[in-house]
Amino acid sequence: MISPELALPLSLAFPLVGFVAIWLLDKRPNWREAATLATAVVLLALAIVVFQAVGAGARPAYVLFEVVSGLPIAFEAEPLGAMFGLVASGLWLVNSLYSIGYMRGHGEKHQTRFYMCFAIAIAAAMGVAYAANLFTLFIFYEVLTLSTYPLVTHKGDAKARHGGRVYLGVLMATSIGLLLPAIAWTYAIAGSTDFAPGGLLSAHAEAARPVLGLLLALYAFGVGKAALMPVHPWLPNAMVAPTPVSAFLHAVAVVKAGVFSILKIVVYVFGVDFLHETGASAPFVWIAGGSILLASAIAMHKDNLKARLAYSTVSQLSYVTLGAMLAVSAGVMGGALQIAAHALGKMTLFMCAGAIMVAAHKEKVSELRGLGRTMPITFVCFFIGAVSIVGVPPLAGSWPKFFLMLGAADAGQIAMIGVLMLSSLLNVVYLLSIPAVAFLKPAKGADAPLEKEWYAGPLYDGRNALPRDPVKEAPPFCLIPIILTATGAIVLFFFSGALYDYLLPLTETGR
Amino acid sequence: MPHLILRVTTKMFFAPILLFALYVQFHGDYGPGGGFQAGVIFAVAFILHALCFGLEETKKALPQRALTIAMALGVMFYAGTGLATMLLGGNFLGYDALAPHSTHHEGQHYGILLVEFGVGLAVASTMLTVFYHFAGREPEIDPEDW
Amino acid sequence: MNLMAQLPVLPVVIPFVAGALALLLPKGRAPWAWATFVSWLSFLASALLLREVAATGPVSYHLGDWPPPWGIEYRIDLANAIVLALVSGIAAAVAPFAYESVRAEIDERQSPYFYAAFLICVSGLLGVTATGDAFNIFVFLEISSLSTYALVAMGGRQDRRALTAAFTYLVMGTLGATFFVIGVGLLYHATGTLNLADLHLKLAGQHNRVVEAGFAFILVGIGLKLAMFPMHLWLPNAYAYAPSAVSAFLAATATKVAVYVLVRFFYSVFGLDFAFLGDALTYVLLPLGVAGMFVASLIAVFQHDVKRMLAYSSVGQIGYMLLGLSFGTREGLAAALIHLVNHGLMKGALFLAVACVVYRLGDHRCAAFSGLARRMPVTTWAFVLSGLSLIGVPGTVGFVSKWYLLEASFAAGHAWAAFMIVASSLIAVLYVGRVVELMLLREPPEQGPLSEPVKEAPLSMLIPMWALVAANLYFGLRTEFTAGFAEQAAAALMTVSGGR
Amino acid sequence: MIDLAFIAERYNYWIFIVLMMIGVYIVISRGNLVKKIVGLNIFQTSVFIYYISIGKVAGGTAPILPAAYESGHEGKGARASAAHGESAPAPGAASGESLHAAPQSAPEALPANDLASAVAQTPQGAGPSGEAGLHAAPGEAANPLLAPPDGAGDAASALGEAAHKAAEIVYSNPLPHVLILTAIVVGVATTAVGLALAVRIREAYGTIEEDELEAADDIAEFGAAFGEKAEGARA
Repeated sequence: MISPELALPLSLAFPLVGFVAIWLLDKRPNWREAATLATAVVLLALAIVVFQAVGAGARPAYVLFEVVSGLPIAFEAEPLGAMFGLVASGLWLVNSLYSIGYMRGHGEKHQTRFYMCFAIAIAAAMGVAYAANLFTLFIFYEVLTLSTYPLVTHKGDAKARHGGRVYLGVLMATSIGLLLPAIAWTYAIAGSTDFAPGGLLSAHAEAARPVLGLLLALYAFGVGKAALMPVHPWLPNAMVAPTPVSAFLHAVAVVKAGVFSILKIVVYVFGVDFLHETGASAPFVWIAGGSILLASAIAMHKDNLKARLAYSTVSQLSYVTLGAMLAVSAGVMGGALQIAAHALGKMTLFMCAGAIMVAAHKEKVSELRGLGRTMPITFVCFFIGAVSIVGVPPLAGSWPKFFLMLGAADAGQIAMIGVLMLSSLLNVVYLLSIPAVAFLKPAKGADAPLEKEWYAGPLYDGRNALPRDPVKEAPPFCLIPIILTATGAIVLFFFSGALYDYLLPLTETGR
Repeated sequence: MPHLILRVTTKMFFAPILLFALYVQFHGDYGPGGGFQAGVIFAVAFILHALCFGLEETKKALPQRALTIAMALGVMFYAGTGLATMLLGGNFLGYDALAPHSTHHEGQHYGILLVEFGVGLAVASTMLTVFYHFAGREPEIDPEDW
Repeated sequence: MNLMAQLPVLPVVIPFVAGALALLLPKGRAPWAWATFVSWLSFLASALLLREVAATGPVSYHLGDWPPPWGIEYRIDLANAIVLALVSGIAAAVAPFAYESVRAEIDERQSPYFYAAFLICVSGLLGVTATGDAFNIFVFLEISSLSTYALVAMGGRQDRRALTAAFTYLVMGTLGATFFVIGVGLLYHATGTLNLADLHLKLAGQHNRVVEAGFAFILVGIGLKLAMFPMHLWLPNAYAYAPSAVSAFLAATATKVAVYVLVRFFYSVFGLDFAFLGDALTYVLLPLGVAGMFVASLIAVFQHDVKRMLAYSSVGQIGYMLLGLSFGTREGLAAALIHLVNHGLMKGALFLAVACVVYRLGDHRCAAFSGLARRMPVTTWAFVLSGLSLIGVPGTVGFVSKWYLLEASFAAGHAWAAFMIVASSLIAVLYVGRVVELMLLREPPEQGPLSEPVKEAPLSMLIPMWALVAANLYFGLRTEFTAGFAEQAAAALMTVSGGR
Repeated sequence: MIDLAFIAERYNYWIFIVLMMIGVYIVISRGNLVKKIVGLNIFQTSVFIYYISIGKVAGGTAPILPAAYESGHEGKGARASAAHGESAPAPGAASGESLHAAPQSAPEALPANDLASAVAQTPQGAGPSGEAGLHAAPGEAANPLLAPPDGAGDAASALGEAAHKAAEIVYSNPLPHVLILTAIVVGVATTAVGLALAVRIREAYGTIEEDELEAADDIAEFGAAFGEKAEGARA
């Protein structure tokens, strides 16, 4: 068994090995994909080693070197980071499987570049997860932004360019324009950027107090990846990317890295108690609450399936921000659990959307009528994912909501309980309506005869531009990951207690 | 030929001007003078020549290539003296290293002479180069235009 | 001859002598090979010097064995050792690069003159940096400027606008140098000495009009030379139309040396006790630095010509250095020095990448960059990486600069300045991003002269370019040579100037 | 109350300022490139006048040894030393004392190669020998060496006497002349380069009037700009 001290740096280095391997195997797709999967498996194993070690109370650490005096690139695994690392690496494995099915099914170009960028991105996500200080976190945060830019603009057409521009523009603008000065300011106040249990700034309360609200605002909006309104536009715009990328953005790494950073900053930089005592975070509770409701409302208007899911993500991620900003331990716990639960749920939804695209070439909710009968597995999984996000037991999504409401009550923000309830209702409307349309409404309209024709007549008449298959379930490479995550969403419900215990040090150190 | 007088006068003056330039050059060690002034005067002789006999004639006597070499050599003399003093164990342009056993800093004389010679050479050739280039761009002055 | 003892003067003297020799070489490969060899020698000497200064402290060298303050002193402390290493290092990278580039852009008969001018320019810049004598600074400044005018004008074969650009540069540069020399004259008037260290001693406690006027003249004169906004108007055209290799060298060194001179005069000569300096910092340098950061960067966004865009970006980046200086604190000074070095590295790499494009496509307008990733991937990635450095992405030198600047602004209590810095970095995202998007996501032009298939630039250009890119990345992560030395240098300068 | 005498006796500075302003004005206002260079030259010349002004000592002569003292190296050495030593700031100098301080500090700051005695024996290539900036060193270096030779010996007493005689004459400060000679060289070089550029511009554009040059560039750019815009739109 490999030691956790070694596993930590290896889990950062190994994706880079995979990167080189993918590069070298450019001309042999099968081997290239095998390299991707092998990397993912090894990475998951390493993440599990770290996760277990942290659960046993160890804090594996690794210092790379000091960049600027007082600012080392250093890593240290703690419960939150270890959990995020595990979620990210686990879902990356699933996502890699799915990518293979999707990319081949879609016949995408530049697949080597695609997998190479993925490898870099996951390395960056692991870096964010294990970062021991703000400085390291920022470095990997930026690497994550840059390495996903080619993924978002993968298609290279005008729409992709526009989407990529917004993606890069918003993320760079917030990170350089707000997050970087915030970190520098923190450094100027505290003389260090290390994550400290109980809060780095709370140890320098006198200097920090006058600017606390401002700093918190800089962090909250500076971590653009957390998609707190109004810095969310990058997320819907990134929808031009291929579906595996969307899944990666929404569930595996990018937004998760954002909300993870927010949680980590609140817990380890500000300190929950310090925030609670000063009340600096109260306005952000409202901003997060507003973000939850507004994004849900927008999601209801979206007919494009992926766009609807994107706004759903904006809404769901604000739960994490909300939990952090409540500045009570139950809120933080709820936020942390939401990271894992939402990852599984949203991953399922996105992969289903991708499967629908691969199999039926449908992108709009209104086009899905009756599709549930031809793609039952996909839509059953979609249903499970949706229910999990709505927060119905026995699915993973119910626990975070429970803790968040508990936290809202603890923090005296009773209104937020209402917000959460309303949000659940809205979720029902915009998410559950999708499988409902697919299963319950009969296929009709312009598409219907065509479908029949596909079943009856010759599949491809030569005049049609696209060779069309009859609609059936997506290829197994697509389907298996979906089933995996949907099952995961159920399983997590029952193991949330274990996860709660695991994350307990997070809130206790604050006390 | 109406400009015969000019030509004859030029011929008469040419050598004395050069001589004067050399005087200014080598007297620079003791009195007013030095490489820059000498170089300019030296160049003036040739410029006068070119004005009266035409640029082509002057270029025959002192081709551009020679000037380029002289320019480089001038700098080399200057910097070379400095390098030589460094090689002899002194500092850059530390002339005393040229005559280390002298009791009255003989090296200073050698050094200043060498350096000034370099400067004179460089200045004279640069001046002439500038003149050649400017004058060379216009058509030759026709004898009828005098 | 004790080589180590002669070290302070070697980086200056070697290219000076070699420049004259280059004039005598036949056209073709010889002048280039000679210039390359010499610039490497000079870099070696500078590097050794930096090592020695870092180990044993400032080195003083008495030219002609005349002791200061009467003789000319070459005084190398960490501040100028760093700049010496930067200038000679950039020269050592540009010289090998220049062969192909120059062959394509300049009449071959001029090549000995080109390399002679190049070496003299290097020598002049190094001289400005190394010398400890105010008037000597002027002389070397003019030696480098004169050769620069000639070098810029050599771009006239490609684009006649190089000639007018060189002329404008000449007029502005001469005005600047003359202002500087008036300032030096006034200081000499007030103190009777020209040695910088001696000037500092004699100026202590003097607060009269003569000294103040001298200060103002020097500030304006050097401000012209370093393209301080709004005295930058000569720079964009000069950089845009000069031969590409020259643009790269100048952008990375010329203005940096001028910034160094400003630092030297502010902190080593006048010192923070000189009350007028504080006012100048707060009311002149700070607003002009910030204005330059924004105005020049914004102009850069709207340029159709990548070289001009980078030139305007340079003006903006100089704003950062001035901002750092204007805090009047040790952190600010360190940040300015760090950015001075780092900006040299990134702009050098960027201009070299553009030079590769010009070499293959003969054009430096945006259109030539369209779809470049397919046609010249190695060059494209060099541009992308150094562009990221210009923006200030972590892992690159640009980030280190930004970090120190931010830290300095917070430490100086100018939190707003920090936001100015990041806001103007975002403008850099715009202009760099525009070109990067063109290169990565567009198709190559389908018709016209730019559509012809091109190969990657030759290795002799790629290697030096990537050496600079690698420096961008390496010094972005390991900063003991840049930030470490700059911090020490800033601390030493602050001690001299009586600041905190 | 305006002290007219105060203003009038500083006429050299007024000349400097007026010439400087004229020069800068010409550079800025004239569109003709050659006229710009002329303006630049006037501007630079004004600086020369300023430098020479500050080297002038009231009642001082040029730093050339009168024939009466021309009795060999020794005399000349003394001449050089005296010349530098007695140099004083021009009237109106803000702080004369700093210059005067230099001589006093000379004895304790003896040069490494024992120049204090050397000065009496070797001519120190005074003012005129200065050529390039590097070269300013000797002239400058000689500055403080006014002290009568303190090296003992039979020669020394004779030397001291000669030096003493020489010291009675007041000389102007030669250092500014040295500096200005260097500046002149730089100025000449700048003018040459500028004129060369003007010639090349005339060949390339057919004019040296700034307005016409700009117009020519604009026309060229507009023609290109049209294409460039199209390319920009495509890009």
